[in-house]
Amino acid sequence: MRPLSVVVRTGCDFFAWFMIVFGVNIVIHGYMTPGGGFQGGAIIATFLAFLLVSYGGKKVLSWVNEKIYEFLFEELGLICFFVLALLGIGNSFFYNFLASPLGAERTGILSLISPAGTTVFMSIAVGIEVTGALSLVIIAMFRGIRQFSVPNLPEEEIGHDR
Amino acid sequence: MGKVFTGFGYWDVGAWIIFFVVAAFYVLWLRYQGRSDYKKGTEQDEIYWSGNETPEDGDGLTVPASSAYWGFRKALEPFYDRLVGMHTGIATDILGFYILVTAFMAAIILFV
Amino acid sequence: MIGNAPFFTVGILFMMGLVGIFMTRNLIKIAIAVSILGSSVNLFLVSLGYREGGSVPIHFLAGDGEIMVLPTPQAMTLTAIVIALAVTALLLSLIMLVWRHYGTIDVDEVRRLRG
Amino acid sequence: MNWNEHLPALLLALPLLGAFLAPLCSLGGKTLRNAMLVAVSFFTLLVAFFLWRTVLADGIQYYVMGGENSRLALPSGMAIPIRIILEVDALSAFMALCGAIASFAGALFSLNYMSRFTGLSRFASLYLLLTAGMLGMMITGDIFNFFVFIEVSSIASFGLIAFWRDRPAAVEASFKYALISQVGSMLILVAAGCLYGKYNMLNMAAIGSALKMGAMEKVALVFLVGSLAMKCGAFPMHMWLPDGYAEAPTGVTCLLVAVSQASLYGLARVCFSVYGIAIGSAFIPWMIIVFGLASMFFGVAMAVVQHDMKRLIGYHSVSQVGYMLLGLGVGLLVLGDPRAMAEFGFTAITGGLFHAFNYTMYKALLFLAAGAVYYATGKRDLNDMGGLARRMPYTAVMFLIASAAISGLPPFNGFVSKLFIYESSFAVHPFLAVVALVTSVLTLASFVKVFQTAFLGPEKSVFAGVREVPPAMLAGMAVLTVVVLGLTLFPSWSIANLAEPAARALVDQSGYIGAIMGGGM
Repeated sequence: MRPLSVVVRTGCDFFAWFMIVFGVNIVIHGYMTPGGGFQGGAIIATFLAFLLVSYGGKKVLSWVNEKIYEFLFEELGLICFFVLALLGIGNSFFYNFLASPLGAERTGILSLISPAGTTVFMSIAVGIEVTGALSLVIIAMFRGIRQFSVPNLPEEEIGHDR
Repeated sequence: MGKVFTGFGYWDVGAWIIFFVVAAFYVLWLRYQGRSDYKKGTEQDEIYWSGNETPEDGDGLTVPASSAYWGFRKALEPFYDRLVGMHTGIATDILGFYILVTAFMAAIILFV
Repeated sequence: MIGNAPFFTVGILFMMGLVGIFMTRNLIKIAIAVSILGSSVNLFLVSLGYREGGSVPIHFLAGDGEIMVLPTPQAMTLTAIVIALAVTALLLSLIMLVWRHYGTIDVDEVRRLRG
Repeated sequence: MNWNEHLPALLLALPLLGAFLAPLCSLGGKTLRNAMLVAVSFFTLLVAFFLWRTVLADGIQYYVMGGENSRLALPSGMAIPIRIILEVDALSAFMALCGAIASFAGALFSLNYMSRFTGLSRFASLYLLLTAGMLGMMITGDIFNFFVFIEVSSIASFGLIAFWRDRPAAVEASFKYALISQVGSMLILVAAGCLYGKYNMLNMAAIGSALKMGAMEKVALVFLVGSLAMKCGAFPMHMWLPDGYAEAPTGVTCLLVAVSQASLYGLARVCFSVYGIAIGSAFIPWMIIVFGLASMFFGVAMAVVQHDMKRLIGYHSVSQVGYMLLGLGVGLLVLGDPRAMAEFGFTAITGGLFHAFNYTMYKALLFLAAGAVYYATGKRDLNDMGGLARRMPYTAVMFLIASAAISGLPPFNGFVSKLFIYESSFAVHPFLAVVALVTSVLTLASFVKVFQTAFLGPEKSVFAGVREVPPAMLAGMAVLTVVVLGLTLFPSWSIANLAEPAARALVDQSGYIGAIMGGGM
């Protein structure tokens, strides 16, 4: 598989980090805007796709540490989601105990959080989880391609297009 | 143990089990009668392989499963060829049967 | 009549997806046809919630409009899209494994399990 | 805040939590992960048992997910329930109990069975996700939530069927199941969309109370019945089932048997509780009866000529599902007229449901025994098996009990439920009972073939080194054998406490609706 041209690779390399910022923005404002945990997580996961385009499989697969995606992102997201759902068990499973009806006065710590209550934190937890899950999917499917086709990648980089 | 009324008759497990126990005792008693001149471990235990020598490993003796009901399979040859032929194993055929059945049901229920 | 326009599109897309599965022998095209089917069902779900002159179903963004579009079909479509992504990723990975084991992705040749 | 109130939510939360924690536990080593898998499935079984007892004691339990309190189905000033409500009546609790038993036996079995393979943290999490999806399908009261749980259990079963990804057959079986299951789920989503579009309600009880038969309802009914019958393995759409069951690891197949029971429950719930008497023309009941008859006869006709052990048992599950479809179809046919219902309709439904419970138990036991033979001898083809009874006595005895139960030999539980189905389908039309009897004879024929070729017969030198399977696998099989023998020895208790309340709950549509809509039926 011939690598893309230099312009594309440097562009991707440059934009990779901004995708994370854009994705996190969508996740954070998820409870109000049409975005949310899943869409934001999917955008953050494109960070890895950009790196694969700009640096090629060998370098990225040796650099990336799947344990981080699996435990720091997926497990953390899932357990936060589950604990948030469990905290409201007093009333019922998945009860939104931080929310308040429209226009109600919110005092103290509650005034910092939006009236949407736990849906804010749940969409962030889903965002974290989906980031880890989709990054693992990208790595697994990329590794699936390379497993049996020997890449005829030239070792050094040529400055111009071929 | 329990009598179950099945709308038309009764079903009682206890009666069946007692019947099987009595039948088992009767069969075992019959088998115990046996022929007195039989001695264990002698050449009387040899398998009679209709004259020629018995294959010593079990492989030669067992009836393979594929020929267990060869008569049934041969007798219903036309039925089985069509039935096994229907199971082609192609993914789109499997899906095709499902779509055909759903379309048939929708057509009948909507237009009849 | 124009109100039913989205439902005609759903019908056409659904037929395209369904016929697409049977017209092709390439497994990847079958996976694409299945995702077309999925997107047509998503369009069907979203267009269910439409209300004449309705506005965004979020309270303080909706402004003073009394009628709001129904939010439930949008949530249903969101879940259906998430599920469609998971199933498509799994189908494509299975096709990769079929290619590795069978050396072909022709649907008529992948039939060791038959009878 | 007594725990009885939160049992339905706990029944789903436990396996889900187990699935999330599986990778973490596998960090702590193999024994911790195995212990977690068995512990979570055992506690799920306990919760299912307590839920069943609570439902028997004080009627339908419903649980509003996320409501002020878990019993507030209609918040003040609302005419229709808006949140996702788990509604557990006697039928859901009955099916959840039988699913949880199969899941616990499968978990016990796959401890040793899977010990030689890698990637077992993924296996444990997918296994518990499949259990959570199956139990969710059985107790949810919301039609879109039912679709979500069908997808959760389908995607988990795609992954588990293709778990041994270096076996080409497993990958092919999983792809075929994934293709047909995804198209079926899209049709279920269209049906849910149709019902939501017409009534703006997603709760099954609410739809059931407002339902009047029209074109949209007919389309929704056909799509639901078609795709749920496909996921149960009804005849023309069954071809994925023997492949999927034969290629999956045996512990998973034991659970897949219960998952197909969950879609049978879904079919019964849609036909009886959502549509009920409003089903109008007798076309759908006769269609289910025809599915039953075709699955019965053609399933066992295919099974008799198979010579791969697990594929043979897979085809038998197609034919056994035919019995249950026949029982439910006969019950649905006469749901309208009370005299026929009292005479044989109710017996048919009780027989169908009791057969569902028996079937899950002895079919899971058959698959586990076939897996034990595969684990010990490494062979699946019946042609090169023989004389295993001497080396594997326990597996042989349990396989004998299970095959006697499946072929309906008198003292066993299979016979009791088949007797119910024979007598009630005979009253509708003698031909139905004739097909059922012929199928039972062919089932006995094929299991005599399997037992004779695999276990009896002379000793084979190639199996000299075969030893009995490790204790965890025997424990898994023993759990199911105890349940099968329990059902055999105490049929009157099990029918009075298990099958009859479930049948009454299924027939009593107004009770199901009244629990949610506040008795407004």
